[in-house]
Amino acid sequence: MDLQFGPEHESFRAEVRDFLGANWRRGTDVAEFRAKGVAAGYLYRNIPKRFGGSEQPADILRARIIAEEFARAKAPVEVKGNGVQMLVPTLLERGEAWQQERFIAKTLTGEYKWAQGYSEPGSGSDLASLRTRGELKDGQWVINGQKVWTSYARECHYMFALIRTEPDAPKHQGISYLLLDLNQPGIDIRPMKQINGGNDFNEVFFDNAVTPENWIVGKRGEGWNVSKSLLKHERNMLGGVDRSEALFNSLLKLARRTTMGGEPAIKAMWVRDRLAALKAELEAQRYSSNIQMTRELAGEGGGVLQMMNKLAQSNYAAAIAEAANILIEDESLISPMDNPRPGNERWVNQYMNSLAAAIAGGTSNIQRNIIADRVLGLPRDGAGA
Amino acid sequence: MDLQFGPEHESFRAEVRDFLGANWRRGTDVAEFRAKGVAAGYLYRNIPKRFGGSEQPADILRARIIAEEFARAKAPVEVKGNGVQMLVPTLLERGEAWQQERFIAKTLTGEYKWAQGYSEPGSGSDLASLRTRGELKDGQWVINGQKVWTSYARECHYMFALIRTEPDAPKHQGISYLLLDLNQPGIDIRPMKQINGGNDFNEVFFDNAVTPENWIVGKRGEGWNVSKSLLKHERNMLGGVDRSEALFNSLLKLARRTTMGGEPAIKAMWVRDRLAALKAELEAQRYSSNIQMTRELAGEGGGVLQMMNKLAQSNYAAAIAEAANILIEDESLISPMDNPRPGNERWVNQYMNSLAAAIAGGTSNIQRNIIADRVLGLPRDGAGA
Amino acid sequence: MRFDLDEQQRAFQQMVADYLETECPKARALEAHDRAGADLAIWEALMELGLGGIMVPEEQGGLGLGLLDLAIIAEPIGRFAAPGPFFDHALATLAIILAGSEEQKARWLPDMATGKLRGTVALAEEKGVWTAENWTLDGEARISGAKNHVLHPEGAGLLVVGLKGGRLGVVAGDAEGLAVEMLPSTDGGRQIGRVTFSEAAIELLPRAEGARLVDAGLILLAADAFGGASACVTMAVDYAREREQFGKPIGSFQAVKHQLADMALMVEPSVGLYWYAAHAFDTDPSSARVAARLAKSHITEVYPKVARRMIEAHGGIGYTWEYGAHVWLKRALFDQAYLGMPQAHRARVADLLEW
Amino acid sequence: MRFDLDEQQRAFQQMVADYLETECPKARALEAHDRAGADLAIWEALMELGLGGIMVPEEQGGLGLGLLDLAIIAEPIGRFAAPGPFFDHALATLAIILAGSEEQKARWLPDMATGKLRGTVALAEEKGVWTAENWTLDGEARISGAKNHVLHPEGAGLLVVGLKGGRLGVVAGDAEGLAVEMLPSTDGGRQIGRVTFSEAAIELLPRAEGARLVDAGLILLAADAFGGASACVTMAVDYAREREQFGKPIGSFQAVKHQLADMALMVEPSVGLYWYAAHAFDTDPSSARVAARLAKSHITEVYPKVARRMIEAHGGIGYTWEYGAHVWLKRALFDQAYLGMPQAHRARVADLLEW
Repeated sequence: MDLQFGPEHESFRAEVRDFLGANWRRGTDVAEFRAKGVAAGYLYRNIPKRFGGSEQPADILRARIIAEEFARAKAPVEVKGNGVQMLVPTLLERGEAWQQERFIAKTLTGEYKWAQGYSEPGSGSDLASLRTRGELKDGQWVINGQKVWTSYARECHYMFALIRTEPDAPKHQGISYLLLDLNQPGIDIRPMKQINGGNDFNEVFFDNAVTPENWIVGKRGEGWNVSKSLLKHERNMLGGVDRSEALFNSLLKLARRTTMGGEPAIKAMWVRDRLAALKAELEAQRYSSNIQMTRELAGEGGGVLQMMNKLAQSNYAAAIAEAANILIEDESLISPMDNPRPGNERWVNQYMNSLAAAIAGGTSNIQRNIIADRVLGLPRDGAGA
Repeated sequence: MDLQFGPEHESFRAEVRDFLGANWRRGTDVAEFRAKGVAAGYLYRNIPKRFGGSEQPADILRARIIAEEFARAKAPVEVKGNGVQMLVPTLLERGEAWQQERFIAKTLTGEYKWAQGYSEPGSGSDLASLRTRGELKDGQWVINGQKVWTSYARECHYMFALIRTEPDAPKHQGISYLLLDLNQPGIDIRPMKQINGGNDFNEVFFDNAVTPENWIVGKRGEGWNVSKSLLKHERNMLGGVDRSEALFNSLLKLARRTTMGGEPAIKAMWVRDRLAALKAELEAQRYSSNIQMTRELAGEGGGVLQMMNKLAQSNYAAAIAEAANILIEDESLISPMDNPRPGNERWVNQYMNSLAAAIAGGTSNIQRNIIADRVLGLPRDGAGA
Repeated sequence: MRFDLDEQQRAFQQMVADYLETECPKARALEAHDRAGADLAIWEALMELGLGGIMVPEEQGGLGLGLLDLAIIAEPIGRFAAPGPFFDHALATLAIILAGSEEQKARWLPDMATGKLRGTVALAEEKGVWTAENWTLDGEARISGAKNHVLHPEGAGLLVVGLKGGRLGVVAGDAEGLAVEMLPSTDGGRQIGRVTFSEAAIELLPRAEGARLVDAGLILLAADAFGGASACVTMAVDYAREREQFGKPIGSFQAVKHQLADMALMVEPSVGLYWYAAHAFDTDPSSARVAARLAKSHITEVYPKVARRMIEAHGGIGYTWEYGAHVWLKRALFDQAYLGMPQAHRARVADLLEW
Repeated sequence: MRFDLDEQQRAFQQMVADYLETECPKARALEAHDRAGADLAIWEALMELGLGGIMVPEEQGGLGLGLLDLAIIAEPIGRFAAPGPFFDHALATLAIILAGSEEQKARWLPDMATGKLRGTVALAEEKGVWTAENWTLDGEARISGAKNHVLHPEGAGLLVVGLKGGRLGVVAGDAEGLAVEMLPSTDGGRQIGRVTFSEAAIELLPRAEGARLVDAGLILLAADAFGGASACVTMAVDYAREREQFGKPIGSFQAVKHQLADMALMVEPSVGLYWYAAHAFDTDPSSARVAARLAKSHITEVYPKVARRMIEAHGGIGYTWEYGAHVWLKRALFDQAYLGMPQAHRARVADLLEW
């Protein structure tokens, strides 16, 4: 076990720091800075140069160093969102040459923003039962139906979507992966308000919406498989320990700052006990993440632990929420919604958010199915809710 | 709501007290005392006089008063065990006249002791899959197979058992309810040691064991239904709050008596918090039991709450065990087994026993199935483990 | 012995439940979260049904019943998450009943029974300070200071204020020197404000029944919470029976069934806790102090847990504002925090039982 | 950066696991519960494999490796619930390594590395008093007093005794004035006695490394507990795949699957806690104090929970003595209580982190 970065990587770290010192300060033009970051080989490392990436050999340690140093300097990294994180890898793997040319570069710069069109009102955990239909008519797909849980759809230019194009095929084989322009009369986007008052999600209605015949990734009926690689990427995205660590640190601050019965909460034995227990869980997550990284570095794959990340993290967020709720006592009576500068009651929001974590990206029950089937090798029983 | 016993019942209580004062002191002959208790109408109240009962009209309040007063005087009540609690009600409901004559009276006095022969090694939660076979040959049943979890079989004279007599019928319809004499060469009883060192349970092996053709309760193939009423009785037996109350009181005593870090454990805030939480659960069980009693009194049936007793109580026993385990700290290192006068380490035994409660008489998962299906009316899915 | 509601109580409770089922469907409970300001209409209708007078003596136009009769009405109000000042008005009314002089009762109770005069209670001071023993505001004819988390103070005709030593006093809603700052409330069905008194005129109630008033409040919150928690079980079960995935209702998947069974087990057996506490309040006040705290701490701790699981059981739809499941989660947070957290009440139980 | 065992460590761990799979099947682990007296045979065999010398310096015939190398061996020993004095001998050996003079090392370590000389540790005093700061026994050449929960004291060649101020001393197993009272042990694989010293001769170790010795003990218990807890998951999973009810393996019922998934989630991600603590012990002792307590408190708290669930998952058979599942439950109770309960270590973590 060697928890230090080796000398080669430490000199790389120095190089990154120099670059940041020279090129980034608050107010720097972000697009220009990103272009320099690509040229230096720090951003879009796994993307070919011809599409605007820096095409570097895979090196998880360098990637982590870059992440650490950019975060320390508060410098912008890659554009966030479904386009860069989900569509681009898919196009690189499965897209036709013209699709790659047309979409990747502008997605990387943030010029094209993408919405994800997967979930439907009747298709949650059983995603493959989706019913939004696409029919090929006069050289274009005509699409009718509805998607839900579409994040930031109102700010997006395009959507990648799973659409049922082969209604007579078995359910997994009747789906195609289509790209489409959201700015057309056949599409109606309606925001969905969340229980915490936010409205990042949308419903998207398709009423004879259209997209060209060749805006399809993979062949007709292959959409389910095309999307599978995306789900894998998404699960990776959720693997880090940053969120849990931020939650723990906030809770610790809360316990230091707030009082219970006139005494600082942090001095109460049960608060200390709870915090130490949560600290242990946090460290367990951290080391698990380190083990996963090490194993990916060694080409062994993240393995068992990787499949547990999501559930461990959503359980953790719920445990933090519950502890905070006890600490803030009656401050939870005040809503943080529409409140520009909430005090401790901001934890009411986290209380709600921690539920979203348990629901989003596959419910906790789906995660348990995955652990039972893939990690423990228990016999499958057809399906699970 | 009226939590007092009415004047009629209070005078009944006085009468019971007088009876106990006159007839019971330590050392009194138990059989004689029981006979007097029957004659006075206090014991075996729901059993006809011709079988040795006192044949009283159903009166749950009187029954409770009797239970309370006998407990207070530490006087013996009805004989305990499967015979009185499970076989006798079954015989009264389904037995033939000669079976009732022959078996009931001597079971009530404790002269006949009965073992229950239900579970088999391959048939736990799926009891109806049992395989011990009975074949009718020359006017008697010839039985081969094995039963497990047979409590106190070595002290019993007879067994009531579920035996597969119709191998070609569907599984629930192929079972008969047979009575048999345990004292015969074809039966081998082997004690099963439990994890806490006790050995109340046994395996019973049948190697061409026999029983007369007419020692069957109900018709051939009706055994499953005959036993169903027993299961219902068993669940009733488990309904009281006495066990939970005794556990709570012991835990409270432990907390008063033991120290943690040099201070009385009961003075630690978290101990007080835990105890008060357990107290609330205990009271919830008590009131639920009172509600059930009231509703049975009103002929409404114990309903929803009744089906939750078992799981509530086994969860409670586990929660008590966990709390005690924390309080005794390193005293749990010492085994209470083979220790005639254990100290706090007796709680190690309770820690084990609380597991038995979760396993015995249908596992917790079976209880959850029952709640989901019968209380919540969720759609059945064929089966459940 | 009879440990159950009697026919009349059941009928009364059912009547309120039937009324609310029609008049306060989920959409109505949700509406209170959509717009600022108190929804008084349901409360007014409940007053017309006579619910303002349950505990008011007959000579002041009420029914002269006990807290149990009131609490079993609080249960369906919680079940339907009915918005409005039911709880605070009931508590203010009870304060007059418990602590007022005959003259004061005659002056206020008839109008409070009908809802013509609406009251509220001002109890909380610092963070976590709710109970009568800890109140610090004081004064004989005028008071100065502030009370937090006052329910529906705007438009209230009178405020019952908790004072030092567990005493209670009444400040008129339109008194000079009384200022209200409304705050956004987590539970949109219960509007909250901070009330400041600057030499405001106060009329004392002769009996120092503050502690007993808090006991009653705890029991009413426990009843509300029981109603809400059992509604959560029902909502989750109903959804699981309807919602299909993989070609069958999700309620037929064993894991879901067991989660729902565990929820039911958390909730159903706790009904007796609030019944008993209310009964003890009516018949044996000294034992009610513990019973009220056991009921409030247990049931209001269960309620948010069950509400969370209910939302989880719905998947994404449960997380949408429009679906309205969050109304119960937020009411659960309210019931849990109002009048003090479970931990505080359990600590008090341990003291009262002389552990 | 590399957060994982290296090839050599994996091979070493695997070698021990393979050995124990053959030599310490469940029946053997159970045997220790069936008869009084320590099962030394497995320990002796492990010593022959060289496991006594892992941390012993090369000049005294050992491998000169770190606590991480020792802890990853403690894991399979816990997994197979191997009975015997592995833990106590390892700790006694480490005490000499950490605190002994060169002469003392040369005198004792070569024989301890081979197992020819067996050591144990005497640390506990009053109920719950385990840590070096709280030891009260004292003396320069002779000591009087008692130590509780001494592992396998009968036949031990030397006892390392924890003294006031975190100092350590060595009492010969056959010293005059040393009396052993054996007590029935919950974990039959670890025999326990109370040791009384009456003016017994003691030889002090020059460095007061008691606190560090306890850190190492916590880490070794955490490793044992991780091995045991993961064995519980495996046993439950294996049983669920084999056992059929209603015509299919119970492991295909979704509720059972989810219970097993939750068990796995409780256990698997905690491996890094003990790795890191052991690594910190070897490379950055000051940070090991916290890490050791996080590992011990977390993993040994999970272990009994998982062991209970494992037995429950077996139904009745799990409750039989002969099946042997209880061996892990009892070992779990041992690992949790020995050297102090999770609560005590978490309280210390809070202090150390200056919360």
